[in-house]
Amino acid sequence: MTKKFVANFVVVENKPLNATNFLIKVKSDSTLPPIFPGQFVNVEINDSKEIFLRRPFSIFEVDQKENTLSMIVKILGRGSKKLTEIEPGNQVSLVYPLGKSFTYPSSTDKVLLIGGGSGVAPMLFLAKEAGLDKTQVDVLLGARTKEDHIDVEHYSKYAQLHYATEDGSKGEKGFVTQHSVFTSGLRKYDKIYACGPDGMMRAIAKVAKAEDVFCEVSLENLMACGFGVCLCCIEPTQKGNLCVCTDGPVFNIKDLKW
Amino acid sequence: MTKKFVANFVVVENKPLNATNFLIKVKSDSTLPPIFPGQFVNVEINDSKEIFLRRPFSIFEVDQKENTLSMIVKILGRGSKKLTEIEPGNQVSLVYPLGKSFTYPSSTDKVLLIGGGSGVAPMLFLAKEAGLDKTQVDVLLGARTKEDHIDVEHYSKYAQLHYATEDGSKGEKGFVTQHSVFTSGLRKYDKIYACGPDGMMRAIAKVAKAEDVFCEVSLENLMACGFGVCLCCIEPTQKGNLCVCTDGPVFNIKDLKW
Amino acid sequence: MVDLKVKIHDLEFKNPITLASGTCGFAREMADFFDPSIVGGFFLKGSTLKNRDGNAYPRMAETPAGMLNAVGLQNKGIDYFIENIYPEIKDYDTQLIINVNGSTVEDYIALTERVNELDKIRGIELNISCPNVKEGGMAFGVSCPGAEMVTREVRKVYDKTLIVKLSPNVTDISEIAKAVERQGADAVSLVNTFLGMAIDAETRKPKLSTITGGLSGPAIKPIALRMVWQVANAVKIPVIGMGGIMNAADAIEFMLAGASVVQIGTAVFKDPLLAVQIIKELEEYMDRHNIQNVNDLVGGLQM
Amino acid sequence: MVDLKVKIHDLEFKNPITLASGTCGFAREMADFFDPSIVGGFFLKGSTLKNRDGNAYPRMAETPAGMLNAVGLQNKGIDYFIENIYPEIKDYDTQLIINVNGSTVEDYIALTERVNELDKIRGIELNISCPNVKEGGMAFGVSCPGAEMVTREVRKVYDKTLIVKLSPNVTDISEIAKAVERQGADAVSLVNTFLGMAIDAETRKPKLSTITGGLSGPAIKPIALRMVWQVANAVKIPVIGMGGIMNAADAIEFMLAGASVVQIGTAVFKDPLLAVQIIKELEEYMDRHNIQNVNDLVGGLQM
Ligand SMILES: Cc1cc2nc3c(=O)[nH]c(=O)nc-3n(C[C@H](O)[C@H](O)[C@H](O)COP(=O)(O)OP(=O)(O)OC[C@H]3O[C@@H](n4cnc5c(N)ncnc54)[C@H](O)[C@@H]3O)c2cc1C
Ligand SMILES: Cc1cc2nc3c(=O)[nH]c(=O)nc-3n(C[C@H](O)[C@H](O)[C@H](O)COP(=O)(O)OP(=O)(O)OC[C@H]3O[C@@H](n4cnc5c(N)ncnc54)[C@H](O)[C@@H]3O)c2cc1C
Ligand SMILES: Cc1cc2nc3c(=O)[nH]c(=O)nc-3n(C[C@H](O)[C@H](O)[C@H](O)COP(=O)(O)O)c2cc1C
Ligand SMILES: Cc1cc2nc3c(=O)[nH]c(=O)nc-3n(C[C@H](O)[C@H](O)[C@H](O)COP(=O)(O)O)c2cc1C
Ligand code: FES
Ligand code: FES
Repeated sequence: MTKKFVANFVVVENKPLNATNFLIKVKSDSTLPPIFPGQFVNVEINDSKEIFLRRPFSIFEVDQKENTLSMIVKILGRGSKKLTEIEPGNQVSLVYPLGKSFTYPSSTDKVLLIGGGSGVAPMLFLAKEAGLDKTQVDVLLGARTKEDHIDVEHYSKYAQLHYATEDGSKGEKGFVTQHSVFTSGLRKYDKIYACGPDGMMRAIAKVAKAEDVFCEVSLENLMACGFGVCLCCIEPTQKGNLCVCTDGPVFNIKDLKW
Repeated sequence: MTKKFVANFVVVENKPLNATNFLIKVKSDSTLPPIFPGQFVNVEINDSKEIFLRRPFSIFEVDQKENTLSMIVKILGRGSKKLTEIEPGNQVSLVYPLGKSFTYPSSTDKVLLIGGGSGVAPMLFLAKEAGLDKTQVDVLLGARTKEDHIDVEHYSKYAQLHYATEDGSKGEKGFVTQHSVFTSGLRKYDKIYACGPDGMMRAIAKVAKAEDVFCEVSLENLMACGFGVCLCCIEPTQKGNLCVCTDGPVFNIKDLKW
Repeated sequence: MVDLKVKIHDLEFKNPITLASGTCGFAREMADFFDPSIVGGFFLKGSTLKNRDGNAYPRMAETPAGMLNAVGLQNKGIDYFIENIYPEIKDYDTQLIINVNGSTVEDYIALTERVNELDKIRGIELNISCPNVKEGGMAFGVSCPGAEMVTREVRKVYDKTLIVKLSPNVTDISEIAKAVERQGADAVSLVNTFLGMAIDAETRKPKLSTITGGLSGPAIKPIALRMVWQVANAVKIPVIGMGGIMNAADAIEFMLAGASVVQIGTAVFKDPLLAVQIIKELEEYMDRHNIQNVNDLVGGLQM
Repeated sequence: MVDLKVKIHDLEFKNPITLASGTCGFAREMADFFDPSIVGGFFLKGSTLKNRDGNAYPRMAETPAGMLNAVGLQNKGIDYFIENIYPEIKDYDTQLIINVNGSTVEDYIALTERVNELDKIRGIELNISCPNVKEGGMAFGVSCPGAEMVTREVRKVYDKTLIVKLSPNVTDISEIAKAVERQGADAVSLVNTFLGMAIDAETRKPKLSTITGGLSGPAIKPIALRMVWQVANAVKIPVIGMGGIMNAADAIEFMLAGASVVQIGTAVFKDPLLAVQIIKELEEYMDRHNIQNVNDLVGGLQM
């Protein structure tokens, strides 16, 4: 049992990162509880006739001094679109903090973090929070083209950044699983973390499993509540159907049926 | 059969007239059809989870050169509230022009126009459009207090303005039907027009009937469509149940069952 | 160019987008907004044998994503229609279907016989499902024997296209559909409104003069869609689907579930031009999905 | 201070605001948000005799002002509940009612007998209305004989408060309510979800793995309210009302229609603190309307 909250935040920043991704930073007027990489918030979409339920987004950055947290929102459908139109000064209601976080690496671990699409957010959060030297941390980001990548250069103080694009316009050409960092063998890593499209995570999991490397992935699926009561967000696992919102979203690939 | 339209207008002005009334002016990018006093528009309320149907508002002023029309919106419930929050530059969809207009006075008529609450709008529109000399037109406006009256002094070029307030803070004290213009006998008028709260109009109609003076009132009730297909907006009349939206909103009191 | 033509028994629709009974008046009200020949057809406002004043005001209440109505089949009776309205609309180049209502089987029969005289009305929609009045026949519409009886008797006197409109206020709508199919209905249309209620918490009074009324609009769409799907799987006659259609995607969903024709109802109140817009978007959808003939969409749900 | 206490047979509720089955987990999930002793009670997630994995993903679809679910009574079975969950929640100072589901009468009886052992569970809600699985008993819930039979048999083995949860997917819900009243039910609760369906027009596939699912949320409120009103007028036992309650006004409307207790369901997903808020606003409403005892609201619709 961890205390969870429903609260109004004020939007303090909403800036486009590229054509479809926005960084939205919100501020609370009270102290935030501890929040860990992998956890998410469930956001109420204001003033939309079409949207009934909240929408879940991973937490990207937290500033415990400023009581702010931010998320990277990719426009997928109606709710995410509407959310990216919110203006600074407006209020937004969050249910938070939700879900289990990634297992933190130990201080001597070498880790690989792989992010695709909006899965970049929790990977960068983890890179920053892991407390490791940047030489211990490889971050591999995949996207379709240069334009689909967002600018994360300032994370180079926490990690070594690698890029893959399907058209070769930034970093190596191909999927993340074709990137030299990935293909040169996963055994050199103590822990691998991934967040992104299902197909990407499955491909990563397959290799990690074959090479027997610890690997956690963060799943996304359709959620109604986000806190474990509706049982809509299930993932079939070795332990039966588990809720992505409370038993996850982070899962060790050993537990999945992939 | 008159052509009716569904079109997006741009809000060009939204200004508070007092604590609860707002003047909202909207502009079309094409020529407006002829519009007459007593007619109304059915407005879509944007971005509100709670509101499903449009909301009807009388047309207050029309500028055929600028392709603008305006309405006076009083905050009554959720829809009117939301509408008064709309910002200039935003779009709003109108179905228009709806309903029958007042019978125009003939050029020698002496007329009395009585408005209460948001019923002021069509009365002032009629005063302006009637094409009479201001000496032929008495406009009597009622409200609870001075603060509830809106500033209409610029209409003194079309009519002689008289005020009633329940607390006596502006004009004569009491209801419009207690005002000297009204109590000094209605027979001096050829036509009386009224728009306002039901009780006010019924009180006026009673006297007008007794004194056998031509009298038209503009009714408000709950509408779903606004153009005569749903049959929700009925008023029981001597001719059976009639639709306020198409057979009205203007009715001769002789036809009503009041 | 995609082919939008659909046929329900003898009725040819130039496209499957029509307007629902009670929400498009007698078609001429819609002609103030658009050329009636654009749409597939109009299901005219419910008619009864004699003049009906309908229920007292208030007759409507807004609800979450929908509305309740308690109009109660206000209409001037079939004679008035024939003399005053029919001449004005009969030359619209589209299908005009009359919505027939009674409180006894004799009413339905008498009304049908009158309608039979009208050349340009090539089909009737037998409303056995209006929840707001006895004359709406819901007593017939919620039981199989009732539905069978009225369909059988009307069928005896009517050779043109007979569509029976079903009530959703039943345990098993496909049983009712099968019952009217057995008695010779050429098609079924569904759904009519759901019996609902609204209360004003502050005044503690019902919002409708009749306490209960009929719920329509997007709120009911998921239930209506399920019923259309169930009925389409249960009968061989064509199904006309409706209930909360607000846009082209909704209309397409009903067709995928098995509706050959769809009716736009309450949405017309919000956007009188919606049917015209949906026809355009349906064509675009078919282009995008490489569907030549709209009949290929019907029942095309992939499982 | 207003008096919010209500009694349903032997069950004392400190206030009439409770949480609906399947939308508040096993109460402990809600304890992450608020002190469980604040609310009147929790209707726990539907339990079956044995472990059930539930239906395949996807299990939910958003709809206009509502949602469809096809969870399919996923739960670890009654033994797991008794051993692992009950000890953790049994000392919550509120009513805990277990929601009992079976596919046969024997299942219902066996489950009831197990529940009977639990001191702190003083009532059961017999779910004969889950539309998503056979084990949800909807086969019982949509016919009078079925509903009577299961109620009668369970009544024989259970002395504490027996609430029967009714399906709205029926022609006449008050008939079913009367049937279970005759067999000794202490109260009825309604409504469960409406059977609905959603299709993705672009992929042409159903949105739920099970094709159809249960519709809940504000969309269904007008129908649910009508049913509560009809049932409250048909039976003498107390009625527990639900279906789309989103705020205090909605809760009050259900009480005015005749519900002694209300359940908040889907709205909890949007606002886990809603029940707490509604209790506050209910008190304010009663103050404003000069109502001392909440029971005076029940059935207080003015006509
Ligand atoms: C734990 C978690 C963390 C997430 N973190 C982020 C994040 O950091 N940034 C981000 O941009 N997005 C994130 N998402 C995804 C985000 O929740 C969805 O993009 C959003 O809910 C889509 O809402 P919408 O209204 O825009 O789309 P809709 O209009 O509701 O749907 C558009 C289409 O996408 C499908 N869809 C919507 N959501 C999902 C989903 N979760 N899984 C599969 N299909 C879906 C719908 O079925 C539909 O076909 C996360 C999801 C989860 C569960
Ligand atoms: C022909 C016509 C012309 C109108 N002209 C104007 C105008 O110029 N300016 C203006 O401010 N208003 C005008 N109105 C009234 C306006 O339409 C309502 O105030 C508005 O629809 C209320 O919407 P809401 O969402 O704010 O209220 P809601 O939240 O929907 O309702 C609040 C309460 O008011 C009641 N209510 C709402 N509308 C009406 C109504 N029309 N009759 C009786 N009770 C009602 C509701 O039942 C509810 O109890 C006009 C109405 C009509 C029919
Ligand atoms: C105001 C109103 C009046 C209606 N009148 C009739 C009618 O006369 N005859 C009929 O068969 N259906 C009538 N209906 C039902 C509609 O034709 C349609 O079946 C129902 O509204 C569901 O579709 P929708 O959700 O698209 O509106 C009426 C509906 C409304 C809202
Ligand atoms: C996700 C979900 C799961 C549900 N599970 C159950 C259940 O296990 N047992 C039950 O009796 N009702 C169940 N219900 C029905 C609710 O208890 C309630 O009857 C219904 O949702 C209507 O109320 P609402 O509109 O307030 O949600 C469930 C509803 C939802 C949305
Ligand atoms: S979203 Fe409700 S249990 Fe996970
Ligand atoms: S509002 Fe529909 S007929 Fe008048």
